[in-house]
This record gives sequence, structure tokens and C-alpha cells, in this order.
Amino acid sequence: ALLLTGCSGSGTNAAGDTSGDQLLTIPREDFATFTRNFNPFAPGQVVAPLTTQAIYEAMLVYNPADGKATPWLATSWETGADGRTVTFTLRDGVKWSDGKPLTAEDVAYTFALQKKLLGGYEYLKSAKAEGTDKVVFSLTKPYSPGLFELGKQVIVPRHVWEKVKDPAKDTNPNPVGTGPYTKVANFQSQSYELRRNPEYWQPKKQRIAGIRVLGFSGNDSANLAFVNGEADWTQSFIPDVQKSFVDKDPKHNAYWYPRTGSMVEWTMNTTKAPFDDPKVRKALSQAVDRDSVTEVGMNGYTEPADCTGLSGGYDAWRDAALAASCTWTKHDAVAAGKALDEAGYPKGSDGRRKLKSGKPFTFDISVGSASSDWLSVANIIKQNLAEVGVTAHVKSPDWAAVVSGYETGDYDTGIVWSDNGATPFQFYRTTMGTESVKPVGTKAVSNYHRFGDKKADRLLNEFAAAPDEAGQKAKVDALQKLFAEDAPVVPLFPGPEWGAYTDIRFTGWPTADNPYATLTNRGDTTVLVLTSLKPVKNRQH
Amino acid sequence: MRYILRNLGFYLLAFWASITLNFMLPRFMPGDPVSRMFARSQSQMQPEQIDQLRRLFGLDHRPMWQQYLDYVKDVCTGHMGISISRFPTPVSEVIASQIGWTLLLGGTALVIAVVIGNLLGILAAWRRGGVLDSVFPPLLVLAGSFPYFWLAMGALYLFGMTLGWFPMRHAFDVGFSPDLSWAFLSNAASHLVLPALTIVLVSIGGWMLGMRNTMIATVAEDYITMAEAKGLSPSRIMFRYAARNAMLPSVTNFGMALGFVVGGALLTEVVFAYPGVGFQLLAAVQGLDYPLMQGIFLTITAAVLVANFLVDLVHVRLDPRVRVR
Amino acid sequence: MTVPSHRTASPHRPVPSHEPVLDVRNLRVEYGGDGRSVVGADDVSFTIGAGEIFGLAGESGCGKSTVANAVMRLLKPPAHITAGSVLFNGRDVLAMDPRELRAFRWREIAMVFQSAMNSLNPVLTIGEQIGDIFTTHERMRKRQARARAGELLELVGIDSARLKAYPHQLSGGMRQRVVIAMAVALKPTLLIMDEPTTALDVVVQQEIMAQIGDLQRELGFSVLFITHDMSLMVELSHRMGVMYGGRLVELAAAKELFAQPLHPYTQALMNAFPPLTGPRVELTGLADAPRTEHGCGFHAHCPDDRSDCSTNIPDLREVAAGRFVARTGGGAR
Amino acid sequence: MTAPATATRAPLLSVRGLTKDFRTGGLFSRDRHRALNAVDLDIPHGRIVALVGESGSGKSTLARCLARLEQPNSGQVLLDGEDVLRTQKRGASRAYRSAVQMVFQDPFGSLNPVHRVEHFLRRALLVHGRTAGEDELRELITTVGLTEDMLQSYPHELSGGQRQRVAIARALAVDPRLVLADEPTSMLDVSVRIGILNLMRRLREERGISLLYITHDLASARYVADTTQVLFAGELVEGGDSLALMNRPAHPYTQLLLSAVPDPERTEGYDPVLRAWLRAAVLTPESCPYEDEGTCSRTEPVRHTVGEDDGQPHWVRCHLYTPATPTARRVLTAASPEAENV
Amino acid sequence: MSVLDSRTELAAPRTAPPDADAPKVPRARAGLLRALLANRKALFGAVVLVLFVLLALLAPLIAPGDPSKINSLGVGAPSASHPLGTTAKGQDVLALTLWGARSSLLVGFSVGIAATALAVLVGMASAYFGRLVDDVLSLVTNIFLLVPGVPLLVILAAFMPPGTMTVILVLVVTGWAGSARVLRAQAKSIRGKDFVAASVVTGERAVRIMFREILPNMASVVMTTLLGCVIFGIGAQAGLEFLGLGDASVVSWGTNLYWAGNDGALMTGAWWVFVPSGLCIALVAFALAMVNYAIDEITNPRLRARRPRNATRKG
Ligand SMILES: Nc1ncnc2c1ncn2[C@@H]1O[C@H](COP(=O)(O)OP(=O)(O)OP(=O)(O)O)[C@@H](O)[C@H]1O
Ligand SMILES: Nc1ncnc2c1ncn2[C@@H]1O[C@H](COP(=O)(O)OP(=O)(O)OP(=O)(O)O)[C@@H](O)[C@H]1O
Ligand SMILES: [Mg+2]
Ligand SMILES: [Mg+2]
Repeated sequence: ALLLTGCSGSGTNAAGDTSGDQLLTIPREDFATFTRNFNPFAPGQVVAPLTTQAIYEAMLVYNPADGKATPWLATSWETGADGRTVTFTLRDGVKWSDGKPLTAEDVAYTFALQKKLLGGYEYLKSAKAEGTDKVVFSLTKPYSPGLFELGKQVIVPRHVWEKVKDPAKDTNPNPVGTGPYTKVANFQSQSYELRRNPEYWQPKKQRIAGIRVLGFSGNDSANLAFVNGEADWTQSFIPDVQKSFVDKDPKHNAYWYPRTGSMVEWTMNTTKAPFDDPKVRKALSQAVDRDSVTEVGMNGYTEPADCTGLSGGYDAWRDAALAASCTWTKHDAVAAGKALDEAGYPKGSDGRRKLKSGKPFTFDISVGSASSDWLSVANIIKQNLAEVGVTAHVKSPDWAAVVSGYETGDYDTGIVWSDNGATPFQFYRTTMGTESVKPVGTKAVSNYHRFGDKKADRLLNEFAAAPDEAGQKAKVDALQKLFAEDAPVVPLFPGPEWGAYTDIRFTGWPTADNPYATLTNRGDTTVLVLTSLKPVKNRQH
Repeated sequence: MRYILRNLGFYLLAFWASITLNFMLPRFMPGDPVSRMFARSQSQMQPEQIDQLRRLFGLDHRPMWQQYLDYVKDVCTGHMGISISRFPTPVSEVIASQIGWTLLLGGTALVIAVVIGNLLGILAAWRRGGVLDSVFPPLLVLAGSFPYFWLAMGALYLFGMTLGWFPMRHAFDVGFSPDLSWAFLSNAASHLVLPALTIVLVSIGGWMLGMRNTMIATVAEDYITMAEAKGLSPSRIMFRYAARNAMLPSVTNFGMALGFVVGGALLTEVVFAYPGVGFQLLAAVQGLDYPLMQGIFLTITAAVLVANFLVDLVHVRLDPRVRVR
Repeated sequence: MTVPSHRTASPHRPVPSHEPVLDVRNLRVEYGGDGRSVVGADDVSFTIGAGEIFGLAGESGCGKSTVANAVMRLLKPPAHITAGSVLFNGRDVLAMDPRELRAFRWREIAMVFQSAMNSLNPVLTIGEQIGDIFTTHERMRKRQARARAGELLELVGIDSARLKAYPHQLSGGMRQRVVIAMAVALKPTLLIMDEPTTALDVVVQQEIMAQIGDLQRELGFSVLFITHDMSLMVELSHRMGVMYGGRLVELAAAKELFAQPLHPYTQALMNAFPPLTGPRVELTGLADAPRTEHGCGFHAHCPDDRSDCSTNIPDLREVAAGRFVARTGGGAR
Repeated sequence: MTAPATATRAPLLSVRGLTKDFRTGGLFSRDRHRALNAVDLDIPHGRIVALVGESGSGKSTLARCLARLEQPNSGQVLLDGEDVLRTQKRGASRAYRSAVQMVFQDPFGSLNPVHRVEHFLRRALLVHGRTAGEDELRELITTVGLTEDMLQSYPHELSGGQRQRVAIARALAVDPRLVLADEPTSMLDVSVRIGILNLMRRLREERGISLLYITHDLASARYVADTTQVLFAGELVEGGDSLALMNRPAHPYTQLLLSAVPDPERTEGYDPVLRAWLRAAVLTPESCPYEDEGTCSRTEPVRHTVGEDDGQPHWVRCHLYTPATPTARRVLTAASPEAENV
Repeated sequence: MSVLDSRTELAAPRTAPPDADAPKVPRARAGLLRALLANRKALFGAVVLVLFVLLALLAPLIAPGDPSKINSLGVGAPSASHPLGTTAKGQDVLALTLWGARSSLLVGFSVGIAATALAVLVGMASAYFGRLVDDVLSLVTNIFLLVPGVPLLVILAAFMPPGTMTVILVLVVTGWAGSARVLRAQAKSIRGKDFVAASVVTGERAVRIMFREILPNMASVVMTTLLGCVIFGIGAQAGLEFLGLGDASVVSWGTNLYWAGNDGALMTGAWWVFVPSGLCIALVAFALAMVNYAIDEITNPRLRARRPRNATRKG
């Protein structure tokens, strides 16, 4: 199916096309080439983009930008009194793109398949269909964070996947989903298109004709295409986005980098001296000039973190008073120096501090070489530390080597993102919970700093069991205090969710003023944007 | 023919050595593909999935020698396994989808550089002291001195972005699907211009100088004087007597370069977002995708060996002297 | 090789008519390097008659090849012909334009180079290289040229099947014979042979010489024969010149020169070859004294009469009919 | 110009059954070419022995084997009765090197262009544990007829003949008893050849050095050597006192070589055609019982003694030799004078 | 054909018959130097090189302090206080370029020297000992020549701890083989010369023959190889670093370009961040190439420029 772009191979493409049938163009800097794999069970780096955004849908969509959950394939859900069951009620009239109706059986089957193929959901005992529109999830323990986790699982049609011999290895080239754009068209190694699902349950919201995804070998080339007006919506890191993009056409070009990504932290290996001492961690944290880190290192795309460690996505949970009161996340080189003096790390005659063992106070900051922004951050930290007499070396091998060091505990400090979920539960669980602490030498997949606090365990369990939000809030308050006390990691800044767009061809983008979704094109809320955009129609064309 | 057979023996040995190297290298690298993938996904993956994924990808925990034996067997039977970073696409398919573009870009650039470079070299040597001989070599050497990516980016911004003469990315525009229509071919050709031209620009100097120098040496040979004495026409002497003999070292280098074409033009692919094996390999290495890495490595090695072997054959045709060696 | 058994074994052929085919007059060739220049040949004059074998002898570097190349206009920079003329059958070779020159070469004057190994293109077959001559000069078709090439090979005693051979597949003697065959392909008026046998073995050398003698008798061309081997030269040529330091020092009929060399250099050169017969006598030969640019390095060995040639080599002077010597002193020693 | 009378002393160097095969082809090839076949040769004290033969007959190979640059496949090399090939399997000892030295054919190639003349001589002296003072160097350089100031020259500043003298001086530095001279004059200009030959004679006379003089120029062999050995296709076919051998060559091959030497004073006229024909007759299988030009023979030819001169036997190995008839005559009459391709 | 592949191209200009040059150069060392100084190309190259070396050495004086110090100055066009402008991180481009010369030249020359040394050793051992040693070493050389360079670079760079040493090591490992082949051919032709045999007959030891007799004769080839390897080193380092495979915390021309790319220098129009380092690399490489060119001309007089062919006419 050849498409009707207005250009007969003239070398330009969709730029300026406002026929009304223009395709929403999304560049992917992380896919040099695509393989036709629309299997939603494949890992994120493998599956073709938009599979879980435009083709398959979940029961609900949680939007961290406004903290709201939008019912999607499910219209409602409720947690049982004991917190051990969750029941989702499915929407009526939803059809798969092959015309078959969505049933509760599909949902139940999806979870069974997901657990079989990829594991996870340890707390889920079973998922059972009740009638055609109700799914009951039985949990092994009261676990409130499970609600959103279950709700955001994308659902696949049982009648299709049952017949697939090896679902894990299937490439699902012609996917059948409930999403707005399910029809794969013109699949090339560097671009493909998704066209409207004829059976979509919200036909009114399928205003755009389709989506085109472009592959790029890196930020540079992807940004070039975007800045040049050849794509509509990007999520790659654009250096100096104001100057290089917005200023080019201030009327149409815009970006919105909500601070709702996961918290980026300076992680220290707490199994090693002197990082086992919270006083040291706090003092080092105080030495860091977060303003400079965010302004220069991160291009001003984010803002400094506070001592709750919570990212912008959890603003509703934040204990603002606590955040304002504690000092160890505020830059103060003098205080930091004093704290280090007090902790027993005095300056030597050369102005450099010594460890208790008598060795100089030096250590590495390991960052993956591919993350140039974080590399700058590490360099700024290094400069800040030099001011308080601590020497840091920035080590930047390939990410594989860095992560391998994190995983086995063979590193000093590093810059790491934290786990992110709908609630702060996951964040605190993996920064302070003892269950995620693995001994040095054993592979850890989270909690690279290897810190656990029994008090946190208790609070986390209580949080999971809390039946309502008020109860949860109380626990999170306590967790924030504990975090501010322990300083298990040094929070630097919340990761911005990059997102920039031009509204020459499409309007209706989420913005800071209208945060109906984040501006990510690879997240859970993407589907909200896809069903909100309107093509610009220009009659003259 | 004994010459060929002997070389064949060497090639087999070299092939074995390099596939062994290929087996060892990725296994020395720290980490494994799943944690790598996990690290890249930046918390979009559940930690719980990791073990499951490891199982899914069938990562090996058998003893090295056993893996090695299987690997050698697979290599010999042409099985290259399933790519991890492109799971579950077979490695052969991943490579197949890229190699065409790689060959197109690399081959075009190489052929242009070799043909033009050698022609320039021949003419420069023939007209010693002429414009071609005094102006071109330093100029081309200067062009070749620039870092390739620097030149490529400059060209991209100048001719692609500012002047808009050439497309800036990809092998062809979206909306086309590869076929043999004129529209597609011309589109693909226009996309080839900048990447190929920049490669030609940095590599042509080497070819030209090489040819010039051998050609000068050749022109001083007695048989050229003899040909002159025979009253042959200058063009005949230049091409049939001098250039043909001077070409021999060029042919060897051409073979080498031809083999390496398969490895892709990594920096070009990065700058121009051109599809190809080079970036695929970089991605495979960074994603610790052993099977894909090994597959590509194998393909390149095989290509280099085949190219060299072909060059040997050509050499035997061109230079009767090697036949007796 | 066909050996007609009736052939007489005498080289003492009557000296042919002295209609000069080649007339070289006051030829001077300079090699202009960076700044300094070397004189390769200076004031060289000689003539070669039709059917005559003219020998040019002298030690290495005395300018023999320079003269030969100048006659064919094959000198390449930095060599320059700075004075003199080369007349071939009355035509001024030095004034020819490139086209004339191409047509003139090989048809009128052909040349056998010093080393056959290097004067054959290693990557072309013998057949192609011989055929080239016919396709260029006679506008023959390839097949016809090939046939002619075959005939030529047979003429020098090589099987015409060898047309497909590459130079390296032939022995040194065969290669040299191929070159000779090429040289006589167009039945040139004059054949220049620049040390055609020095790179070869004694035995093969004799075969080649035989070949040349044979062809010369058959085709009747004149020969400019260059060698440093006095014995060989005397055996072969009618008239000969001895060169030293770029100048001719003696010019005479071969037998006369052998019987009574007039110039001390010629005498010394003769003395450098031990005889095969007679008792062993101590020979002195020449010195390896370095030659300066202007001085005749040879003066160290001038037995007497050093007055005139210690600084420069004097001009040739006719001391008897057809006998020239570069001495100012008396005719005989 | 007579050779100093040598007593029936044991020879300085004896070669017995020396055989050398070269591997031809590449790494995995097993083709062999026999360059030397069972060569027996004696080099007496204080004598110059000439080894003549046409190109490719194995002259250099023999010299290189004796200089231990090449490892023979079988045979013995006896120096003072000691088989050096057996006792010094992996290369020659210093002692052997100080007894046997070599001068190479190409004076342009045998002197390293980056060193001064002095270096060559000094190294040769030092390596063999001798003092290398000014006096020694001066003595050496003057021995070969060069002047002292040439010690500071680079090879490229010298003429070919001077270079060859330097090479000889280097060989002399270790005070050898035998010098192998592989065509020391063939690359030299005519004008200086005789000088080198005279130097060789002088060395023998003044220092009592033995020389193996390798050449294809019979006239110079006759001029300089006491005895001459003829090498044909890797085998010695004739040997004896130089003058006697050249006066009465017994082997057709020797005769061929002799006839090839241009000699204006030759009484019988010069006809190269005839001579070439002679060569064809000698080298074609019909006239010679050797198959493959002697690399393998069905029956070894016997060694006949032709005569004795000055205590040196003149011998020949040829099936065709019968003491009564001069061989060449027989060959010429036996072989048909019809067309033959060489 | 990326920069990283340039080792194949390196071999290309060195195609003059290997035995044609060396022994023709009398007084290899002193003579070569003198001849070089008399050659315009070489003089140009030498002046540029010396200039860069001086600038690199004087960097701490001209631009004191940490050149990579990040501050909030922001990107700025060339001005009086910052003659080459500043980067997005407020670093002075002039300082970065000057300090970058240190690392780039260090890596370039270290790679050049180490790779050449390795190549000389391998080539000479191969040529001198011949037979088995030669077969084995040739095989190893050829394997390194056949193994695709980029993956090897990438893998090694990823495998080893980042740092200048790693970059050097990686480039040496991938860069020596081509040179070894050239040097082996050269050494082999010299090995066959009579003066080597003469040294053997004199009784010299193998090591002495290799280094005192053979090596000086290869001076010009070693020199061109060395310069070629330096060019390769500088270029390949820049390529590696541009791809993010080097050590981004080191200030070098390659990392300068890497950061320029990452900070979107071209996209935001900050050409002054992008241009200087690239130009420096080109200049240094060009200077080296010119010296090489000159060496070729000196050792092989035929390559020298001269008037057109048809000047043979008598004058
Ligand atoms: N290309 C050149 N450049 C400078 N000088 C040259 C050149 N060719 C020859 N000469 C000089 O010219 C003189 C004559 O050289 P020519 O080659 O004619 O000698 P020749 O008699 O042929 O010697 P040979 O017997 O060695 O061939 C020599 O002194 C030589 O140094
Ligand atoms: N290294 C080698 N490898 C193979 N064959 C060789 C080698 N050296 C010599 N030969 C062969 O051995 C035979 C004898 O060669 P040698 O060099 O001893 O001859 P020669 O008598 O010295 O000849 P010339 O007079 O040309 O120097 C020849 O056929 C030659 O091809
Ligand atoms: Mg000559
Ligand atoms: Mg020899």
C-alpha cells in the first residue's frame, strides 16, 4: 500500500503537508533500523516502537503528570476489602482489530501468558474472568501498588495468541490489537507506518490518518530531522532545545520537559568505606551544586532534587515542609567541609582529605559513556568535590561495563536512575528496602548501593497493605523522613521526560497547562496523545 | 594453481583463527545482554523479568569448550543463531536486511574512489609536473587529513541542511519501497550522493598517490622505454604497458578494501543515518548481542577472505609471474 | 636453429660501401640534475655505413648508452641534447615531431636493450609484444600480426608455440632472442644493440652473437654495437670507436685497432683481458682511479706522453686514413 | 708465475659427496631441485682453485654451502680433517668463520651502505677477538691496495673495484686460510677486473691464503688459478691444472665453455653459429647419457685421468671420454648436423 | 571506509617497490635529515608539527587552569576574552583546543611509535629468521590484517577500562599489522642482500645483524611507517572518541568534537566549537603526510617534481 504523500519522490517528505491526511511522524533515535516485531512480550529494546502504545492497550492509563488514572479498556476497578483481590470491569463494545470482541478471557489469558513468558507479578495468585466483562485478580498479600501495575499491562487477544506456537519467539508481524492504530503499512528497515484500526472503540478519536516511525542511529541525526521540520514529535535529548528548535519557529515549536521521570541519583556503594557512613553521604551531597548540575549539566531541563528523593511525578506525595527543612541537598561547600571534618575526614596539608585508613579521599564516579549529559553532571560533581578537598575520577566506559560493576557491587559511586512507579512505593522499596539488598558479588538488578533499613521494610509493608490513599500517604511521609535521615542515595534531580513537538501539522498536544498526558511517545500516556491530536487541515493544499 | 591452493590453506587457517577470536572477545566483555538491556531501558523493565529474559534468550552457562565446539559447528553449517537485540529475528535475517545498503554505499564509494583515484594517479604520473601532478596530490592529501566524521557532518549541514541540495538521511525517502522503478532508483541514488561523496573525498588521495608512485616507478622501467622505442602511441604505452603493470599493487589494496566494505561504514552510517552493517555491529557490541556480533564478524571475515581470494585469482590473471611462485 | 652446413665460418667479410646511414656529428648530451650537470657525451662524431657493423667500446659510464639513446631520441629528463646533430639517411632525427618520431622509430632504427629481462613487459605475452609492432606500424589485424610474430620467433629459432609464453617463462637467452626478433621485425636500416649480451652467460652469449651475425648477413642492416668487451667487439665489428669519459678517444677499423691500439686507454683496455693461449703474463689493466669531472682520470696510467691529456681529453685527430685518435702527440707509440 | 710447489700435504678443505637440494614451490610443496650432486673437491693449502661453469650450474651454491650460509642436504666438509657439518650442526663456529671467509659477487650489495669502510673492518676484527686499532686497520686497507683515508668513506663514495677491495679486506681481517670468491669480478667494470685478479694472486703468494675462485670466465681462471674444476649441472666433470686443462679440454662441456670465450687471436676463425651448435650437441640427451642433464644418472660416469701436470692430476668424468679420441671430435661427428632447437 | 578503517588506506601510498629505496640512501640517518630540511614539503610539515608540539607543551602557560572546567558562562561566539568562543558548558574553546593537542599528539605519537616498534620487530624477525618463524608471524600479521578493525576497536575499547592507555593499546593492536607487512617485505628484501650474508660470514650475531645492519637500511620506510601510524593514531582516536568509545573525561581533539556534537554545536550554529579541533587534526595529519611525501621523494628521486616529459627537445 503506497501512501499518498504529496511528494513524488522529490527528496523532501511530510514537511509542510497539511492535507489532513498527513501522518504523525515520530523519530526514534534508539532504532537505527526496525525489525517487524510487534510482539508486546518482547523486551522494550527489541519490539517495534508504538506496539504497546498504539496497537495494544491497557485497562487503565496512569498519567504521572497530573497523577490521574484514566479508565481505558476497563471502565472501573475496585480493591477487595482485605486488599487481596482487585476486580476490573471491562469496557463494553471494545473490539479487536479483526472484529472479535474483547472479553475478560482475553485479560485473564494475557496475565497467564505474561507470567509464563516473562515472570513478574509475584504477588498475583490468579487472574480469572468473571462473566465477559469482569476480571478478578487474587493477590497473595495485600498489595496496593499492584493495582496500577495490573492496570497498565497491555492486553492481547486470546484467540490469536492461543494459536501461536511459541509466543515468546513470535514476531507477530500483523498484530491484532484494540489500539487506535494497528495496521502495519509500508514497513521498511528505517521507517514504517501504523494505520487506523477500523474496529477502534473510539472512532471519533482516530483523527489522524496514521503514524510514521523513522529510525535513526543516534540523537544527532534524529534531532536534525526533527529540527528541520520533518518530524512532529520527538523524545530524544535535544541540546539547547530553546535555541536549536523553538527559536526556529516560536509559534509552532514547543517542548515540555515535565520532571516526572525517575529520580537520577548519585549512588554510592554503601558496602565500602567511607560511603557506609550516612554523614559522609550527606556531606558529599551538600558539596554538590545541584543548580549548576541542572543548569549546565542538564541544559536547564530539570531542577534540583530535595531530600525526599521523590521525583516530580510524586509531587502529590511530597512532604514539602520536610523538603524545605533539610540541608543536605542544598549546596554549601563550607558546611560540607565542616561535616566531613566532623565525620573524621580532615583536610591534609595539601588541602586534600584523607580517609580513616590514611589513604587519600579519592574515588571513582562511574557513568556509561553513552550518556553524555550525565557525564557532564559527573564532571561538575567532580569539580564541586575538589572544592571540599575530595578527589573524584570520572570513569566512563561503556554502559555494559558500568552496569556490570553496579550489579556486582564492584564500584565506588555512580550516577543511576531509580525505579519509577505510579506510587513512591517502588522507589523506596528499591532504595531502602532490605529485600532488594544483594551481597557484594551477587548480581543485583536494583539497589546498586546495597542499602537496606528494617524500618523501611515495615513501612513499605504497611503501605502495600493500606487500603486507601490516606493510609498510604502517612506511610510515604514516614518513608520520606527515613530517606532524609538515611540518605541511602544522593538524589540529584528528577529525570525530565523529554518531549518536543511542532504543531504545524497536528494540534492538541499536552502541555504544562494542559497536562492530560506527559509528552512521551513511548510511555503509558502516549495513547492519550494519539487519541487527542488533530491534524491541521489546510484547504489550499 | 598450487599458488591458489596454498593460499586457500592459509585462508582456512586465518578463518579459523578469526572465528576463534570472534568467539573469545565477546565473552571477555563484562556483563550480559539482559542486564545491558535492562540498563538501557532506564527502569522501564521490571527487575523480575531479567531472569526470565535470560532464559528466553537461551544464554549459555555451559562450559566454554562445549560452547566453542557448538559454535564452530554452527559456523561450519552456517547457523548464526537468533539475535538478542533484535529478538527473535535470526541473525542471518538481520544481516541480510542491512548488507544490501552496506554493499551499495561501500561499493559505490570504493569503486568511484578507486577508478577516479587511479586514473588521476596514472595521468599525474604520465604528465609529471603538470597541474594534475602538482596541485591534486597535496589537495587530496589535505582532504584525506580531515577526520571523516567532521567532513561528513560539515557536508551534511552545508549541502543537506543549509543548501538543501541532497537528502540528509536514510537510504531512500519514506513512502518508497525498494523496487526497480525509476522513481525509487533515482531517489536512492540521490540519498547516496553525500555519504558516498564524503567517503570518496577522504579516501581518493590514498589511491591517487599510491597509483602515482607505482606508476612513476613503472614508467622508468626499461620495457616502457622499449615500448617507446617501438613507436607505440602514448596512450597505448600509458594504459597497456605502464598502467596495467602499475595497477598490481592497487589490485591488492582494492581487494582488502573490498572485503572491508562488508564491515560497513560506521561513521557514515552514524552521521547520515544510513542503514548498514557498521552501525548494526556497534549496536550489537554495545548491546552485547553475541550472536549478532558473531554473525556480522563472521560475515566480514568471510567477505574479506573471499575478496582476498578473488584478488589472488585476479592477480594470477593479471600478473603471470605469480603463477610460478 | 637452422644451421646451414655450407656456411663459411669467417667473420672477415668485406667492409661494405661507405654510404653513411647514420651520421652523428658533435653530439653533446648533458644530464642536468638539481643545479649541477653531468656531461654524458661530448663532441661525439661518427658515421655508420650501410651494412656496416660499428662497435662502440669503453668502460662502464663512458657514455655508450647515452649516445645510443640520443640516436633514437629516447633520452628522458634530466638528459638534454645540448649540441650536435643526428642525421639518419639525411633526415634530422632531432628535429622530428612526435608523430614523425613514432613512425621513424623501429621502422628505421630498432634497438636491443642492455637487459632483456627488463625490456620485455612481464605481464604481456611474447606474442602480444611482438604483435604490437605490426599493429602499430603496419596497421595489421591482430591475427595477422600474430602470424607474423610466429614467423619472427621461428626466425630466431624459437618455436612459434612460445608466442603464448610470458617473459619469465623463457630463459635469459631466449628472452634476448625474442628482443632481437622484435628488433628485426620491420627490417630496419639500423639496429642498435646496447650490450645485448652482458647479462648473459658466456655460452648463451655466443649463441646470441651467432644469431645476430646470421640475421645481419640475411637482412643486411647496419649495426651499432655497444659493449665493453674488447675481444668480442674486435671479433664482431668492422669499425669501432673507443669511448672514454663521454668522448671518443679512438676510431678505426676493428682489426687495425686490435693490431695496433694508439691511445693509451685503448691499450689498457686491451690489456685487461687475459688471453686463452700462450704463457701466463702479468697484466696490468686499468686503475680504479676516480675520474673527476674535467680531468682525464686515466692520466695516472698513461705510460708516457701525459702532457696533453692530463687535464682534458683532446679532440679526435686523423692520424691515418680512417684512423682517428685523441692524442696530440705522434701517430704511434 | 708458477704456483708454489705444494707438498703432498692434506688439503686445507675437503668436500666429500656434497649434495644440496632446494625446495621449490611454496610452503606445502615438496618439489625439489638438485643444485649440487655429490661434489668432491679438495682445496690445497696456498693454492687458487678455480671453479668454472655456466650460469645455474651450482657454483654459488657450492660457495654458500662452504661459507655455511646454506645447509647442504648431505656430504662432508672437512676442515683440517674435521667434518664441520657434523660437529657444528646449527651454523658455523667462530673458529670456522675465522678460517673460511667469503667475498661476494656484487660489491654494490655486499657492503652495507649505511656504514663507513672502517666499520666493516673493525667489526670483522672485533668479532674474532682481535684488536682493531688504527694500525691494524691501516695495514688491512693498504694490503688490498687502498689508501688509508678511504677508511672514512662510505661505500657509495667508492668505485666498484674499490668496494670489492674493501670486501676482500674485510675477509682478510680475520686472517683466514681460505677465501671463497664468488665471481668477484663479474659485476665489475672491465677496467678494474684485472686489478682484483692480481690482488688475489698476490694474497696467495704473500699470505699463503687458499682461494676458491668462482667464475664463468675461463680466461680469467686460466690467468689466476693453479687448478681449475669444471662444474656442470651440479656435478664436477673435469679438473686439473689450469693451463693443461685449457690446452687439452677433455670433457665436451669444457670445450664448449672454452669455445665460447671470444678471442681475437684465435687461429681458427670464429664462427658463433658453429659454436652454438656444439653446445646443442653437448647438452642434448642423445649425445649425453645423463638423463635430465645429470640430476639423476642411471650409471655414474667413471673418472678418467687424462694426464698429470705439476703434481696435479688432470681428470674427467664422462661416458664419452676415451683416452684415444678427443671427445669433442667424436661428439661432432656422432651428432647429426640437422636442425635442432636449443 | 571510516576513519577507523584507514589502516587499509595507509598501505596504499607505500606501494613503491620495497627494495627500490633504502640502500640507495647513503648515510641513511644524517643524510635523510639534511635532505628533509631542504625539502619544501618537509619543511612545511616540520614547522607545523613543531608549532603544534610547542603549543601543546605551552598549553598550561597560555591557558592555565583546568580547560574542561564547567561553568555557567554558556555558549558564546569568539570574543576578545575568548578568542575562539566558549562551549555550551562555558569552557574556553581555545583552552580546550590547546590542551586537546596534548592528548591527541601524545596518543598519536605513542601509537605511532609503539605500532611501528611492534611492526619492526615482527617484520624483522619474520624476514631474518624466515621459515617457520616467518610463516607463523605472517599468519598472525595477516589475521590481524583480516580481522575487521572496527569491531575489534569497539570491543577492546568496551572491554578495557577507559583511559588514554586503553585508547593507545587498542589502536596499537589494530594498527600494527599493516605496517608489519610493509616492513617485512622491506626487511626481507634487505635480508636477501649480500651484505647481510657477509655479516653472517663475518660471524656477527643475529640481533646485531638485525638492528645494526638491516634496520638502518630501512630508516626511510620505518620513518614513513611511523608517520603513517601517527596519522592513523590521531585520526582513529578522534573517531573512537567521537563515537563515545574513548575516555570522555580526557581533553583531546576527539572528545572536544564529541562534546561539540553532544551539545549540538552545529545545530545551534556554534561552529566555533566544532571547527578548531577538526582543523587541528587535519593540519597535523596533513603536516605528517607532507613529511611522508617528502621522505618518499627523497628516497625515491624519481618521485620528485620536475618539468613535463616533452622537455627532451634539444635546447
Ligand atoms: N639519468 C641520469 N642522470 C644523471 N647522469 C646520468 C644519467 N644517466 C647516465 N648518466 C651519466 O652519464 C654518463 C654516461 O652514462 P651511460 O649510461 O651512457 O654509460 P654507458 O657507457 O652506457 O655505461 P654502461 O656500460 O654501464 O652501460 C655516466 O657518467 C652517468 O653517470
Ligand atoms: N635459494 C634457492 N632456491 C631454489 N633454487 C635455488 C636457490 N639458489 C639457487 N638455486 C638453483 O640452484 C641452481 C644453482 O644455482 P647457483 O646460484 O649455484 O648457480 P651459479 O652457478 O652460481 O650461477 P650464476 O653463474 O648465474 O651465479 C640453479 O638452478 C638455481 O636456480
Ligand atoms: Mg649502458
Ligand atoms: Mg652465482
